[in-house]
Amino acid sequence: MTAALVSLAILLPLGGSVILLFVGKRLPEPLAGILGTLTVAGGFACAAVAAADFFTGTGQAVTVRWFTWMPAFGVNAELGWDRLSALMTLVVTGVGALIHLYSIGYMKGDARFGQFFTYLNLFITSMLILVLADNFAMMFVGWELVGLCSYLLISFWFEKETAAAAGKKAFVVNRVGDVGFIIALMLVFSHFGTFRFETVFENAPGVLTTGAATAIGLMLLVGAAGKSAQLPLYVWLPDAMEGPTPVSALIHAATMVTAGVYMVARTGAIFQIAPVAAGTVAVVGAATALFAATVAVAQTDIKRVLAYSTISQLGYMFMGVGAAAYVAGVFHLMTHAFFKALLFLGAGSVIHGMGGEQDMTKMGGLRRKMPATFATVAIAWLAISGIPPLAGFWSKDEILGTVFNRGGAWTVLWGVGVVTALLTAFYMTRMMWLTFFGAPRWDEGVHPHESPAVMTVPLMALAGLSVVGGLVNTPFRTSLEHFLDPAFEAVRLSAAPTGTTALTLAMVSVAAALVGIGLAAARYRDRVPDETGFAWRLIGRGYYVDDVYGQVFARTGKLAAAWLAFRFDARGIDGAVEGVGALTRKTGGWLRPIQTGFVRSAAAAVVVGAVALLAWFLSRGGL
Amino acid sequence: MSFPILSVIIGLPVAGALVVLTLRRTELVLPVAVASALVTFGATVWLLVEFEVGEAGFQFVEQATWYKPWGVGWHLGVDGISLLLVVLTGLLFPIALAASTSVTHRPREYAAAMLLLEAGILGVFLSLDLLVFFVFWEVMLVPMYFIIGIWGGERRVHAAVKFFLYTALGSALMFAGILALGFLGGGDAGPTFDFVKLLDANLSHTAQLWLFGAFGLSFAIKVPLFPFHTWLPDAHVEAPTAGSVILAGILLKLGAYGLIRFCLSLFPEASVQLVPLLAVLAVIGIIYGAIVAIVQTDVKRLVAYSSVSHLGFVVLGIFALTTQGLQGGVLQMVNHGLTTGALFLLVGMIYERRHTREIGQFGGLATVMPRYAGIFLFVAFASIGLPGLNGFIGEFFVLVGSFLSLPAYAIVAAFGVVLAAVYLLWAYQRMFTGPITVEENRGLRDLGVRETLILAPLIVLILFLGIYPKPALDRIQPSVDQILQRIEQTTTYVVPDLGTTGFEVPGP
Amino acid sequence: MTVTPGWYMALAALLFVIGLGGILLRRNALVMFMSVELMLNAVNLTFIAAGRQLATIEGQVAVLFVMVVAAAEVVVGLAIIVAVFRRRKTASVDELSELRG
Amino acid sequence: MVELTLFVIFGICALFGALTMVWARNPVYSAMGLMLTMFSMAVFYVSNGAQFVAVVQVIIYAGAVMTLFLFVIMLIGVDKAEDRAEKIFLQRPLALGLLVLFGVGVLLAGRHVWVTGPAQGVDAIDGTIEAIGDQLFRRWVLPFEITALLLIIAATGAIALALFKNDGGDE
Amino acid sequence: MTILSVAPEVVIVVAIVMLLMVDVQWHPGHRWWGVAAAMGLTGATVAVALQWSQYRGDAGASFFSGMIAVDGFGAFAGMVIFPLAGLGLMAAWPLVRSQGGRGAEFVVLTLIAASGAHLMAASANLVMLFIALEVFSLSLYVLAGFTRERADADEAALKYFLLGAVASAIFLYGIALVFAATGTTSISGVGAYLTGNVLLLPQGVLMAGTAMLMVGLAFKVSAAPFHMWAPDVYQGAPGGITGFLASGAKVAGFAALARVLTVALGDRITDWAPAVAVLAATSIVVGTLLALAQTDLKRMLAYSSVAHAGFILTALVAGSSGIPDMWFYVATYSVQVLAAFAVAAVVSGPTEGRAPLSDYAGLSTRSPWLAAVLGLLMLAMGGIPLTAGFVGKVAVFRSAIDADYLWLVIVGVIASVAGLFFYLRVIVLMYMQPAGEGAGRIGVPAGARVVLAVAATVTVIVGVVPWPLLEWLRNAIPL
Repeated sequence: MTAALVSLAILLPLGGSVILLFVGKRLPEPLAGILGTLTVAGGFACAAVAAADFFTGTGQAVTVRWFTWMPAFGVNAELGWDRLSALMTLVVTGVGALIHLYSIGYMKGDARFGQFFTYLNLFITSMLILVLADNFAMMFVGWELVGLCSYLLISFWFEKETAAAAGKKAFVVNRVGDVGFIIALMLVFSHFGTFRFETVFENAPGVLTTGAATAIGLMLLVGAAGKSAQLPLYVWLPDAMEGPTPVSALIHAATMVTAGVYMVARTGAIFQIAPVAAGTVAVVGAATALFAATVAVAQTDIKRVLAYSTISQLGYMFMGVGAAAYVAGVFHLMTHAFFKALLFLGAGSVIHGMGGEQDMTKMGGLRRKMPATFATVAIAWLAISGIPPLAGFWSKDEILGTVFNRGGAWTVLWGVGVVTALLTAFYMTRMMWLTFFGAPRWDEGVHPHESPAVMTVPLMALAGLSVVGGLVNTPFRTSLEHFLDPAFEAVRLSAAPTGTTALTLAMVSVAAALVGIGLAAARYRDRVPDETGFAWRLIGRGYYVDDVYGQVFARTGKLAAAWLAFRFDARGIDGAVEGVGALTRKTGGWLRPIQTGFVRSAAAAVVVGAVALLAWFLSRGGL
Repeated sequence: MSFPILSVIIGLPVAGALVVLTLRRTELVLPVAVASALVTFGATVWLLVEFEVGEAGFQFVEQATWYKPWGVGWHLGVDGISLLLVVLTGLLFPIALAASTSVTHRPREYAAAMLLLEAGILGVFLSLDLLVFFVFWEVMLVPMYFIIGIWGGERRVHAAVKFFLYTALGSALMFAGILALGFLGGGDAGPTFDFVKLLDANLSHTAQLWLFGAFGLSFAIKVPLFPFHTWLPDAHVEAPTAGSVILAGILLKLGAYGLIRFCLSLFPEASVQLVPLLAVLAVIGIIYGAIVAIVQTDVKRLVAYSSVSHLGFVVLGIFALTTQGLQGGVLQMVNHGLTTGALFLLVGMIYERRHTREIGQFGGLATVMPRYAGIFLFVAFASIGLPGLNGFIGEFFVLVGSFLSLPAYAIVAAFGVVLAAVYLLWAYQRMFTGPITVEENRGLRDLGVRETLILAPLIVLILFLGIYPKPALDRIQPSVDQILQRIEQTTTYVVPDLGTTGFEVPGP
Repeated sequence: MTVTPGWYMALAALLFVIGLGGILLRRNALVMFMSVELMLNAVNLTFIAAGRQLATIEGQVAVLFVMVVAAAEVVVGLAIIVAVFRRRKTASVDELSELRG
Repeated sequence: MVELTLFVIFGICALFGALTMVWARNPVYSAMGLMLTMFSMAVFYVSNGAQFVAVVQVIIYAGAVMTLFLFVIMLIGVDKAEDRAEKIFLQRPLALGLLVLFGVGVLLAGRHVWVTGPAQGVDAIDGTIEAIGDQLFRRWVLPFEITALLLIIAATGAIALALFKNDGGDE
Repeated sequence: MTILSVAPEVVIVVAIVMLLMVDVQWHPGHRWWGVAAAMGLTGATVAVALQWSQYRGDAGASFFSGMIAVDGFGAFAGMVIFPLAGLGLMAAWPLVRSQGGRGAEFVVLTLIAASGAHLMAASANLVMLFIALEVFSLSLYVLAGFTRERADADEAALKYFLLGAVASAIFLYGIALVFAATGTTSISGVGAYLTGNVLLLPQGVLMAGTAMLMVGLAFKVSAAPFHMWAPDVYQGAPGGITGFLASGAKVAGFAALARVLTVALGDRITDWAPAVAVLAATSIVVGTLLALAQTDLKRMLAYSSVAHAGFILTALVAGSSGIPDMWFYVATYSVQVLAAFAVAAVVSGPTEGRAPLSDYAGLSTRSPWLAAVLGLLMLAMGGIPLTAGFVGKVAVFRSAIDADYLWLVIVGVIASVAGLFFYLRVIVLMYMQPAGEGAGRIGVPAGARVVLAVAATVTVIVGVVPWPLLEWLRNAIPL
């Protein structure tokens, strides 16, 4: 029963996708969207029913076996249904369904409406494969397929060159990370002879040396950094905002980008043996969090703010899972899915209302025009800033607390986290003020209006989740931790602090948030300050990291490739090949003059031959 | 002896060619040729169906001695390694022929050449007598030479001659090698060219090395392995669409097939010893082909270089000498045949419309030709190795399989995966996305029913093998394992053990 | 001192070489042809001298055949030379070098 | 002793004739030199017991053949003296070198012994007409008949090549 | 049976006499010549076939006091040569007709050359061999210069004649020295002497004689460096007869060479095999390289025939065990080369000497069958499988490897690839380039059609199913 439901959860969106692929063009507009939404919602329903046992506490992990996939690796197409994957499935399908719904409104009138839902449904399928995989190979399949969908959806408006380029960039950068993942897979297989999570995790302590575990862990981190846009592979995510906003919400905020976090959590058993790798995860996460938060401060494009914010928040999650606070990491993943999706959808609503305008300096004062959007986004703003009792507070606080609790050098990471929290509050507030408060700075001809209900209803649903989502795991009531415990059986979790420490830390982070909000509110309350100085430009362009990459990899790489192709290959190798041919022919030409045409030369040649033969034969005897 | 199905498979295209040549009405030529190729395909499918899964040895064996003093005879057989390639050949030919409607110059000769080419290729895959194998190997060059040289592009003559001579140079040494092997392997009983008998030949280490060199060079040129690849882009660019499809889809596999069938089986010691060399060349090919592909401005050239890269994977897999690597190598041959075949078909279709293959001449095609763009992207992703599509399975097997024995190479090779995405997606971006920049492109019509139908079988197989490769792998595995067993028995090589010992990765 | 057949054969060798020299050094077709005749004569002398030592008359028979052959050769050769001369008014073979390379 | 004398005298004559033939600029002198050599040969034949061959040599060779040569020389012009300039690069040094090597080679080959075959009989051979005829029409009858073909060739060949009818010449 | 031993020659002579006498008396013209020649050649072929049926294998015997050998070897040579002469005449028929009354002489000379060639293969005595060689060569000299319309033919004839005369003088000197060294001129006698006696005396004269015998025969088969006459002669000689010139010389020359080397000097194989190998390699390389640079089809074919001489010599390094392989190659190659020159005669004209390659551009449109056959022949000469050329190469290389001459095989295979270049060039011209302005369709004379059909059939059938011929040769030809 469970098996069927789990399979159905994947197959429903897949079926929707396939149907839409073939008939999507012929379906009238909302129908395609409705079909897409319903299949995902159906998937959610199935997952919810299947997960019900887990909630009641009676559920057991189930393996859903489809078929033998790659015999030589002992890999089957199998789904592993346990608490962690169940939670992820619910988040993915739940948030996914809401965003699908939202998209019906957002994509209204688009020429390829049906196609959009095809891709979106395919994405849900892929994401479910990722989270439900019960072995590394299957996970890699999902991992890649979400990358594909991300590519397709970022460059959905491919007529725009920047969109097409952004899609490609996302895929390619992800692939760089994938190399790490692949290497990790190779290491896993060579050590265990299998890809099955269960076998690997059970035997990891016995089989893996610290070195091997570290290698696997670091390689997994490379993969995760690609997918989850961590340093140094984060560059694709800001560009990915070229995609339609629901896509940004679904893929580049709520679900896909968190796959890296999920993976680290999933493979906790390996990181456990490799403290160095785990530490690296945390450090990368912290660095990314801080780095992206600073960059977010100077963005003027509303979606880019959110993009950097996402990178930053993902950094938090990495910090959490790196510190073995897996529950906290996943918790933050979940809450972040709610409020960041909400933020994106809200931003989408704003952009929709502003007729496609994304520059915050040309907004302002929208709260009156778009009250529902404003209200919901404000909730998300507070949630992400870490204001209790909204969702973001609880999860962020748990991560920071756990990190702090580990003591030693981890305390530094905690510090970074707090500073980031401050910055987060600052830039989010900046965004709020620039967008919704102050005087309108709209371009002429822009008439902001509230979005239709099909868009605002998901906003409201997400707002609700952002409010209550944090309550599933508070220091007072750790139900999520209990829920997930069986999934992390093999892993030793870091504990969150308790008592006064916990309280103090919470107060520190709330204080940081309030300071951030205060500073930003003060700065942006009644004006748009001039932010064109060098420092602003520097961080506004993300410290020119992307430009440096462009120069180093794209430009130099292209030059090098051109040299290889048109010099080395065409002249060098092929030149040698053609040269041998030409030389042979030329040798023939050089020999021609010997053939003088004179009888006496020919006679001389005969005598030469005769003398040579004579010499040879005489040398064989008779002398 | 049971029904000589293998001889029939080789004979059918020949008969088809003869029939085609006698046709008086030009418009019948292509249908008849396609029909003939389809009948051949049917026969190969029958082979596939009747093939005993799980058997490692040769099946459907036909054997007859032709000339005892030379030890030469008609010996055919098919095993898991050749089976899929035979079916692939059977599949691609009708498709390539059906896609040849634009050939109006000497259509009879064209169709006949294609069918003879098919016979030659099938002969190469099926022969178990080295001399006969060599006959097919060489004979195949002739129709291909004509196909490029007569029905090709502007610099067709140069390309055709280069193709012919380069490959002939390789095979010349193999020819000497085959003769020498026949004598060395035959011993006192007189020479023999029977592959199965030669398996028992007790070749000295030096002899193995030399023979491996002679065979290997020939195969390396055919594959083509870096740095013997430069004939390939030229040949591809100039060849007509069907020629490119066959060239990339099947002809290149012959080299890899030869490496498995002959080099690994007959010269195990040399193979084991030369693994580093071959693996280095394969890895260089993977990376180099991909990098060079990035900057190509001609789509066909780009795909040609991508073949260099992909075939590098195949060779790496083969010389990993692990069951996964070898299986991956064989499967990747099939995969590459399907995807690259499809890519060349697609390029041909656009070429028929626009008479150019310059990437710069396109841009924004997805707007006017959505179906074309979609299929192109689909195939491109298969080529990139996206899971769920066939390319992934092959690459995955190769990479993980080769990591077991050649970890460093596998890691470098893994970067080829990134580069594949770069060159294909960049090409896609330049051709299909953005605004339409060239006016002529505005009126292009999307793929028609015929063209879609031509591509459909490839697409279906790309998906099928990507999702459920087991049927293919089940047939490959026993034969591959047998080869590995042989290597283990005759050399000191041991296939790396999985899971128990592992190997040390230096820790921090 | 007795003259052995070897002496004749050595002399024949010298004559043969001189004949060969005529071929290589002269360019008058007739003289070249005469050189060939000289070479044949040298061979004949070899045959006869060897035949004497071997106490067989076969050498002499061979010489007779060589003479017949030489006669036929002379006829054909001179015919060719005459034909060439008729066209070109020269007997210098060096001028017959249009076919080359 | 007689033979030695003959050998020395006619050996010198033969060499002189041969060299003259090669050396002379005028083909007539060459022909004369060759004739001298041929006569000397005839003498050697006699000293080697080949009387009949010697006769044939004088009559057919030195007589008929050389006459034919002279005819042709006359036909194509006696005045065509060759100049001694050599057009062909390296021909002369090459030729001389080769000749020396060739000669030295052959002489070296016979340095120890010229005739190594077993003697066929015990008696000194006597090249009389009878002896030769006996051989010619018994043992060597087939080659003898085949020479007929040579004569056909000579006849038809000469006609084909040198017989210029009115339409044949294109002067 | 004594009469059977010379039956081919008798038949030919009868035919010649009939031809000439009837011609002189009634002037019946070329039809009669054809009939007479056909009768003569058919009769001769039948005669050698009879010889084959009775004397092949171990049944070989010699007649006329050891002057002529009747065995599988000689009979097979005849079975190649006489039909070859027939084909040569068919290809040359337009040439014959163009010569007016002189045509009769042309036919006669061809017939004589054929019997001379057969005698070369069948001679069991070195003097006999010399006479046969002269019979053969003298007729060819005349044939090469037969047309008087062109200066090229003169040049070809004179060159051929002078060089041929020198070579045969050297060859004759070799006979004399071998005679001195062994006391006999019988080929088998020499062999018997060398194997049957303990040789105490220095063998210098024998060795010198061997060298010169090889010079003479290597000249005939145009092995480098004795090849320099071949291109000039083949290019200058009238198109119609060049094929016979080239193919006949190969057949007769190799027959004689093989017989002398293996029967007379078989005991000395360790002495001559390396020399033959070097000759072979030189010929292959020189022939191939020079052919690469040619712009004239006939000249190119001439150089390619030099290379092929090298390939055939390759078989001989194995001694008598290589002879069947040599014969296989010679027999198939001679048909190919004859037909290739026949194409040249059709395209460039039967009396023409030169055949510039540019004439062949677009030949496939001007005459599809001509182009197809020439293409096939080029592939066969290049050694592409399913043609006799490939099997021939397998055969000779197999022999060489058997004799441990791997290096020679490697030289051979690499050169054959280089050689493919110029064979392919002809195909490129014919199929991949347009015909020149005003080049119309080409009519193929009936004779040439027969030649091409036969050559194509032989090339393909023997290429696909060579086993009967190989088996046949192997059983019949041990010497």
